[in-house]
Amino acid sequence: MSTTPQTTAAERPAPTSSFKLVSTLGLIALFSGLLVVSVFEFTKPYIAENQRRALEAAVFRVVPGAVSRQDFLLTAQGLFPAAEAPAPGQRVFAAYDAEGNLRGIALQASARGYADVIRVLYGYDPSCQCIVGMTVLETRETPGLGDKIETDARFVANFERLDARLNPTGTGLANAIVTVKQGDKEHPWQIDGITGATISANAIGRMLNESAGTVLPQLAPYWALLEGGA
Amino acid sequence: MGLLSFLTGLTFPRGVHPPGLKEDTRDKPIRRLPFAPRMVMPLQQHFGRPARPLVVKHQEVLRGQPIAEADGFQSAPLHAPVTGVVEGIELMSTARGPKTEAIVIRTAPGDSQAIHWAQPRDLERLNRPQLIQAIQEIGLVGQGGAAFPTHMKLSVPDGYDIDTLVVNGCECEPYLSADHRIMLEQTDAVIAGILIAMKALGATRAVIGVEDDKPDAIAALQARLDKEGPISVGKVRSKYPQGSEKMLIKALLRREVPSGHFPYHIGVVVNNVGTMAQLGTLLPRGEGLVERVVTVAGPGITRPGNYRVPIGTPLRYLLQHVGFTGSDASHIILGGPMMGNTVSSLDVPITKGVSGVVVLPDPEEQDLRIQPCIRCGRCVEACPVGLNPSDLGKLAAVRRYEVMEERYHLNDCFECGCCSYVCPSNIPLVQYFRIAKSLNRERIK
Amino acid sequence: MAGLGILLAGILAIANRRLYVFEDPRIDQLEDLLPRANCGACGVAGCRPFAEALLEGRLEPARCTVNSTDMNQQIADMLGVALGSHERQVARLACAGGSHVAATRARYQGLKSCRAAALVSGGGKGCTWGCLGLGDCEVVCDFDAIRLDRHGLPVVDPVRCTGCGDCVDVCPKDLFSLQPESHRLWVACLNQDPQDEAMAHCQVVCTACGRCAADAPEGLIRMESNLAVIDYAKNALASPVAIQRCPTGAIVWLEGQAPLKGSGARKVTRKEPLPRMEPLPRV
Amino acid sequence: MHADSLTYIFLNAAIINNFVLALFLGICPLLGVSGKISTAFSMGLATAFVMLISSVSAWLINEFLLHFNLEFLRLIAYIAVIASAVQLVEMTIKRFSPPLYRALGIFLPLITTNCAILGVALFQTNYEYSFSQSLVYSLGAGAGFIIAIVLMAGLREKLELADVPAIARGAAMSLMLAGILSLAFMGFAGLGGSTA
Amino acid sequence: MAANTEKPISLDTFLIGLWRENPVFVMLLGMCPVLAVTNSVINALAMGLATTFVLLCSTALVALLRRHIPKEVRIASYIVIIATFVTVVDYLIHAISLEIYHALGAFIQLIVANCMILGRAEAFASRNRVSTTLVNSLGMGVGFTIALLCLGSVRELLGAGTLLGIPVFGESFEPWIIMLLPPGGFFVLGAWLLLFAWVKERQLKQKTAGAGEAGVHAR
Amino acid sequence: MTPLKIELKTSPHLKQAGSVEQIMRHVTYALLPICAFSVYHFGISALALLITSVVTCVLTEHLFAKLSGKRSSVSDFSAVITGLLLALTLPPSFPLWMAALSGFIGIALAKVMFGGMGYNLFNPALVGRAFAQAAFPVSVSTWTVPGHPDRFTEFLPSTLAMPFTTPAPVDAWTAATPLAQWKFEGIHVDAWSLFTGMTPGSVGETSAILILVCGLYLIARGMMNWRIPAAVLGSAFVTASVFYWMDPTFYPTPWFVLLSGGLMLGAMFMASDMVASPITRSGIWIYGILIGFLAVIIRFFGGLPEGIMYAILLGNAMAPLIERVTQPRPYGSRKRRDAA
Ligand SMILES: Cc1cc2nc3c(=O)[nH]c(=O)nc-3n(C[C@H](O)[C@H](O)[C@H](O)COP(=O)(O)O)c2cc1C
Ligand SMILES: Cc1cc2nc3c(=O)[nH]c(=O)nc-3n(C[C@H](O)[C@H](O)[C@H](O)COP(=O)(O)O)c2cc1C
Ligand SMILES: Cc1cc2nc3c(=O)[nH]c(=O)nc-3n(C[C@H](O)[C@H](O)[C@H](O)COP(=O)(O)O)c2cc1C
Ligand SMILES: Cc1cc2nc3c(=O)[nH]c(=O)nc-3n(C[C@H](O)[C@H](O)[C@H](O)CO)c2cc1C
Ligand code: SF4
Ligand code: SF4
Ligand code: SF4
Ligand code: SF4
Ligand code: FES
Repeated sequence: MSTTPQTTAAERPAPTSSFKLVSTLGLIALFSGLLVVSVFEFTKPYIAENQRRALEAAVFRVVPGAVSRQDFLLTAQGLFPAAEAPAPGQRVFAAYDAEGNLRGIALQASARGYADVIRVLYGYDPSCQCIVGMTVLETRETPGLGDKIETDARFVANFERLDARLNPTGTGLANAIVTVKQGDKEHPWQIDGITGATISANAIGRMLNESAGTVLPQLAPYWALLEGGA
Repeated sequence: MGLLSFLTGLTFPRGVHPPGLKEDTRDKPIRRLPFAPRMVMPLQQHFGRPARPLVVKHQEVLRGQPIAEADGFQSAPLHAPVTGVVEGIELMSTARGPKTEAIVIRTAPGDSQAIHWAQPRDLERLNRPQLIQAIQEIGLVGQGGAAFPTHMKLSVPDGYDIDTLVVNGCECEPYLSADHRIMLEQTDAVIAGILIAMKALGATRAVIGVEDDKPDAIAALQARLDKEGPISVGKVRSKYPQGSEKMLIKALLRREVPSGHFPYHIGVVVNNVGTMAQLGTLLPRGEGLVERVVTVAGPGITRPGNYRVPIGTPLRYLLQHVGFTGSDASHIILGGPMMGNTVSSLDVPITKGVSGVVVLPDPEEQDLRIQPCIRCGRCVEACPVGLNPSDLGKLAAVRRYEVMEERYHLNDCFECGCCSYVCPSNIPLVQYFRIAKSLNRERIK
Repeated sequence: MAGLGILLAGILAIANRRLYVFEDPRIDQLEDLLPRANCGACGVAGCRPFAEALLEGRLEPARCTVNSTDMNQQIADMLGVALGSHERQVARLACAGGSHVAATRARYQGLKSCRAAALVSGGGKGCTWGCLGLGDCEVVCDFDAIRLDRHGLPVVDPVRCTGCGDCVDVCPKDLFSLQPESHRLWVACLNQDPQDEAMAHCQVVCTACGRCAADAPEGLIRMESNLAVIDYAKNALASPVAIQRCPTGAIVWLEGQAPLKGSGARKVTRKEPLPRMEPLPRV
Repeated sequence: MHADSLTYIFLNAAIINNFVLALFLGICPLLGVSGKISTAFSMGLATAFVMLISSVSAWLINEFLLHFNLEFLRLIAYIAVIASAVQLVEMTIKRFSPPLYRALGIFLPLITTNCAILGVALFQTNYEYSFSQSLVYSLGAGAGFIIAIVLMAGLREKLELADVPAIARGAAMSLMLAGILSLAFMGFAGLGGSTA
Repeated sequence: MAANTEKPISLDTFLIGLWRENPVFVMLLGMCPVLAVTNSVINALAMGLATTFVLLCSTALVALLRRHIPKEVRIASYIVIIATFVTVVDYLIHAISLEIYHALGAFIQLIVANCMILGRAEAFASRNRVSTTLVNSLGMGVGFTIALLCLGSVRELLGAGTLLGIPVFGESFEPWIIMLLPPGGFFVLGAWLLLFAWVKERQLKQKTAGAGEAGVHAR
Repeated sequence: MTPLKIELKTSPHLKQAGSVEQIMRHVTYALLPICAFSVYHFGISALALLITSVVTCVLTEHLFAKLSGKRSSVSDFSAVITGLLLALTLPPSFPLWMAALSGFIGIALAKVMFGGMGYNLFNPALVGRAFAQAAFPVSVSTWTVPGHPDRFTEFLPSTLAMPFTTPAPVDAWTAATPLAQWKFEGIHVDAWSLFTGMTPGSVGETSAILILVCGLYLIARGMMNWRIPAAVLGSAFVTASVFYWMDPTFYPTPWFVLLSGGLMLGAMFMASDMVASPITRSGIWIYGILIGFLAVIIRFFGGLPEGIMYAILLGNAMAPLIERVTQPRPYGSRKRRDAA
């Protein structure tokens, strides 16, 4: 017997034809495409509904008493209903109560916190010229610490009525919104901070100050538009 | 660099500062040791091939008479250290461990032990090959420790020019002071030897490197030397291992011997002052190498000093003569305490390369406990070669010997012991490296 | 959509085509059958190279001495080749001087390693040829085939020994050699000292008295440098006759559990180490 | 530093929110290919390179898909195109620079489907980065990956000589090392944005 | 070739993924999701289920098509198939719960890169019948999910003092926030591996102690 | 005639004085004045913290030595040092149970796991501290006023928190550290208080002068490599100076940077832990400079007021790489640069 084991031709697979390769893959891709499309189509309404509900829940949370909303875009050219905006810009959610009266607007703001950017939605009530609610949309702050900005009732209570009056000339806030050390709050435009999460709390103050200070003056001419939106 | 060495004295980077411990011996003149009743002359006392015996059992020999011839160029002959009778050629214990062949001579009692054999030559008339041959015939090998045959060292391969002969008078090992005494007592012989060696090498200058703890030796040498002459004295810092040839070359000449090369590759040859003294004394007279200066010292010795010891004297006889009782000492070291080897038997003879016998007491057991390396970095700060003994030691502990050689320059380690000396964790670094080297050598074979 | 799919498919098909490499799957299968000890006893650098060598027919399956015969047979069957034969080699130690019979002259302090000790003036054992008993061979054996007995003498388990030769390489006194299992007559000594000196150091030393040579068939054993030397070329002649009159039991017959000593051998009853020889500084 | 600035994007992906140690992307190679510094570095380079390719391809694909409202195909398209692109690159390197191929190429097939690669593509899409931002982001992520894997390899090489308890050797040790590294990297948290 | 490598269904087909070849603790596959999403039990569970779903669907499909897919394009086909099912899962979760969708983030899509799935497709599904494949994949999926739960429960318990959001240790428990942070993930997984290594070592010791001489054995 | 016992040993036969125990003992001595000052400063809470931490570390080390059947290395004092240093870096009001947990983690995770004494890749005390920082960020950044009149009679309320429970608030005692004051309130504490240590802060970090003196003692005894603290402090000073020069109104003075927070303690006693730092001379410089630089960068731009702990851990992580590229040039190998 030969000591060299024979390698028969049969063991080496013959290369498959290119056509077969392409067609197999093509078929698989086709199948995939169909599957994905159908699932996409199937889930689309649910997802949209989910997102809408989440958004509305947030808007209604920051503007107490609101039951419906209307989206606007604040662009360089001015404020437009979202659908008619000529250019991208900042979204302004106008919130209305059951009677269709404007209860306030909701705005997004963001700033860098401890770990990453914090994004919040806050509600502004033009009647009291104050911030009436705030909810955190996105945060990567330390669980159990930085996330006190949304879980700590005492901190959240700051935003029930946070003064955001414009200065007489209407170019900015009358009093800058700031976060102060826990227990040091003296004025209605101050935010009572969180010990141990100073950085996150400060970030909230900074972002509200910046957002309110820039957006509110720009919105001044459009309150009528917003009120009539519903 | 220049400024720094001006401030601190010529030296090499790193190294250690062990205590000198030479007070007991350095001021005592060299004295002669009596002849032992029985002498053992191993056929291999030098680096190279063993000598071939010229005598047979029961043959009578005269002191100084050749008893073994060199086996080719890479070997050195032996001369009878005493007048006596050959008892035989037998396997005898040596300091290295395995038994080797040796010529055993029973000393003739009462005989005058003058040198009876000589082959004087007119040195002026010899050309270089003849000079080299004459040096081989006197059986001279390096007295600094390695016992490298001097004629081999002085015959530089073609294509290399030697510009400098470095003479090694550092004697950086603690306890030892033989070279110190030689420089003081045999100054002329040293200088004569240097001139011969320079001639053999064709070197134009010589530098005698002496550590700054021997100011009297420096003064004695300088007194005999012409300021403008080709021979100068280089004062180097007292630091261990200043006496290693590579470190000395670095200190004196600011040159480095490339890794894996020898000093002659950079135009230098290094010889010990003892070797030079022997050369200067023996060669003109044509006598063979039959005795050498050995420092005997250490806490176990009652009469420490420098002795002129006939080659082949058994250690037992030497120790007995210097008043060694064995009561409080148990490490018997041939060479200095930093580089020397302990011996397992008092039957081993003093050979051509033994520069000292140091007897030390047993260290406390707890001092030997090995602890993990704490990476204190002392070894790295100490290694004169610039190795990383800490990593090498860890590699050795997990037996990664090839890595040690390939990536960590194991073969550049010359086992000076600085790293072990400083290690607070008592890691036997040098021992690790020896094992690694011996296994690597065998793997290549 | 499908167009996109086909486009991607095309790219992938081409890409995959290019990437295709053939490697004989049997190499993996063979490697699975091998012990993966990578010991090198088979003569190549490890189990995978051995598998390749098997496939190319360069080596026979039986060359793997670690594997069980069963497994090797499976390999042979798979490849359709003969198992091959290879006389098993095992490591043999040429020293019997444990601490109860061989004296120590100087105590060695340092790393527990024969290599290290041998470099320090030979290690301090009275007999400079003999085993230092610090167990480098035990450590180096990957197969746990060597154990030091209680006298510090290595004992080879012939079943576990794969004949890799690591112990042969590591022993600083060169006491190990690889021997075919059929070499049963064995001189367990390498001491070349003359009789008196040898006897002073060790009680089981070969004194080169010549009795074994006289009793054995002509030419099997001869005396050389104070030692009995067996000519294994004449191994067929060997029998336990040769060991009978050995006075020290340095020559043994290896069969069964413990090596067989001759009836004339001095009995060793001592169990504890010999006291250290203490040379006095007197001449 | 502004959160959209290129410098910040780079630093963020590289150290502040290190891709591997803070975002848990590419853990498999971190555990698997960090045995030797040299290999780890090659692996890191190769990965960084593939990240760059995949980031660019992903950006292009995304534009294309968005244009045709096909974003539901995004994942399939990403993975397919990235895989093919990498293979094309591999073949190109093999063809034109054998030394480079030997250094990096052997890692390429290994990397194609590790999460860090896909992660770069998906994250940049989620953040809606512009082309240049995507590019910088992928460079930062690559740098972060190299840093993590090379540090890890350095530590592991050193551990080879340590007296590590038997049960801790292997993956458990690597994970603990990664944990301590990630602990150390927490020091960079909030870098560049939060001074009073 | 494929025909004779088919294995019959046995309990082992299922169990192998649970313990002996557990994808997380033994094979160390798909580590990223394991570490990234296990800061709470619910996330771990969602991730485990999603992965199991993808694993089941894709290996079943591969097993079904195994005879029709040419060798050369098999990896590519597998990837496409897997990616398809991942996309499906992605949309499904998105539709089911926005919260979980956000919590798992990109890691759902990264299931594509989980080598476990490709590995199963290649090593098992391509050589076995659909039924066997399903059982094996289920075992693997369950093994993966259990591993995720092991991590998730420890991390949630120590990191928040809760299990599935329900407080366990009472009000005054001080959470170890590190457990919810990246280092905690590494440490907990490392600790589990240590635990298993320790148990294995114990078992081995008992075995060798009982069996006595084991004959020739290799390292 | 006494019998002679010949012993064999490899060279060298002489040995420099000094052992691992001795070094570690001296480090412990050098830390004791700092501990004493901290007890004077913060009272019995600090004392309890020191004792808890040391006891846990030593017990942990002993326990694992037992478990693995190794000789217990407790006698070499290294675990004591770890315990002391861990406690010295924690706030005085830190609950004892958390300190014990951190000590356990430090020794078990960062030392025993890697093979024990001499093999740890990271500074065990700092790994314990970093664990505490990440696990209990509130407790670890709650500071108390120094020199409170009741400090010798009363424990801080949080110190004795039951294991695993949330510590009671210590509002009545709280204060901000100089660094936090600068970072979050823009207040600069004067250099003299920093120098003498009459400020809030970690147990042992407050008195820069005492740390300096104790460190110099070790350096003088040759038990510590002076290059590491020199490099760390030097590089921190230079980095801080550059920023100060750029904007003196915003950045603190370099002196403030050197004297505040844990920089001095870290540089003197923690970065200098030779086990986790490079062993080569140039490597040591690079390592130290890197640590100093990172510490200042994290302080100035990071989320946390103090960065030395992370800087040292990062330095530890980089040590193997640094060491690798800074191996000494062996004698006679090709020269990197010509010897001048
Ligand atoms: C692991 C860890 C996570 C942290 N997370 C946050 C956080 O999410 N938000 C925050 O503001 N600070 C966070 N910090 C920062 C410290 O708590 C910081 O010291 C504190 O914000 C300073 O506030 P104080 O002045 O009230 O002590 C964290 C610190 C650590 C160590
Ligand atoms: C293998 C070997 C070859 C040597 N060849 C030479 C040589 O050719 N020329 C020379 O001058 N020295 C030669 N030497 C001698 C060394 O340079 C050195 O002087 C000798 O080894 C003793 O040095 P040491 O006491 O520093 O070890 C050689 C040494 C060895 C070990
Ligand atoms: C660590 C070390 C220390 C040495 N110390 C000396 C010494 O102090 N004196 C000396 O002459 N040779 C010393 N040598 C030997 C020299 O390197 C060199 O071999 C010798 O000087 C050559 O001279 P020789 O061949 O005449 O012996 C030392 C060698 C080493 C490796
Ligand atoms: C100067 C010096 C500084 C030390 N610093 C630390 C330290 O910061 N943390 C620590 O755990 N041990 C320290 N040690 C002790 C010792 O190195 C440590 O326990 C080892 O890291 C344990 O392997 C130090 C020792 C010395 C000599
Ligand atoms: S023995 Fe070798 S490694 Fe140690 S200091 Fe000397 S040369 Fe360096
Ligand atoms: S001297 Fe000893 S303890 Fe110090 S680094 Fe070197 S080997 Fe380690
Ligand atoms: S046989 Fe050799 S290696 Fe084994 S213990 Fe004896 S001397 Fe050592
Ligand atoms: S080391 Fe020696 S005893 Fe062990 S297997 Fe190899 S040959 Fe046999
Ligand atoms: S799961 Fe393997 S790299 Fe992330």
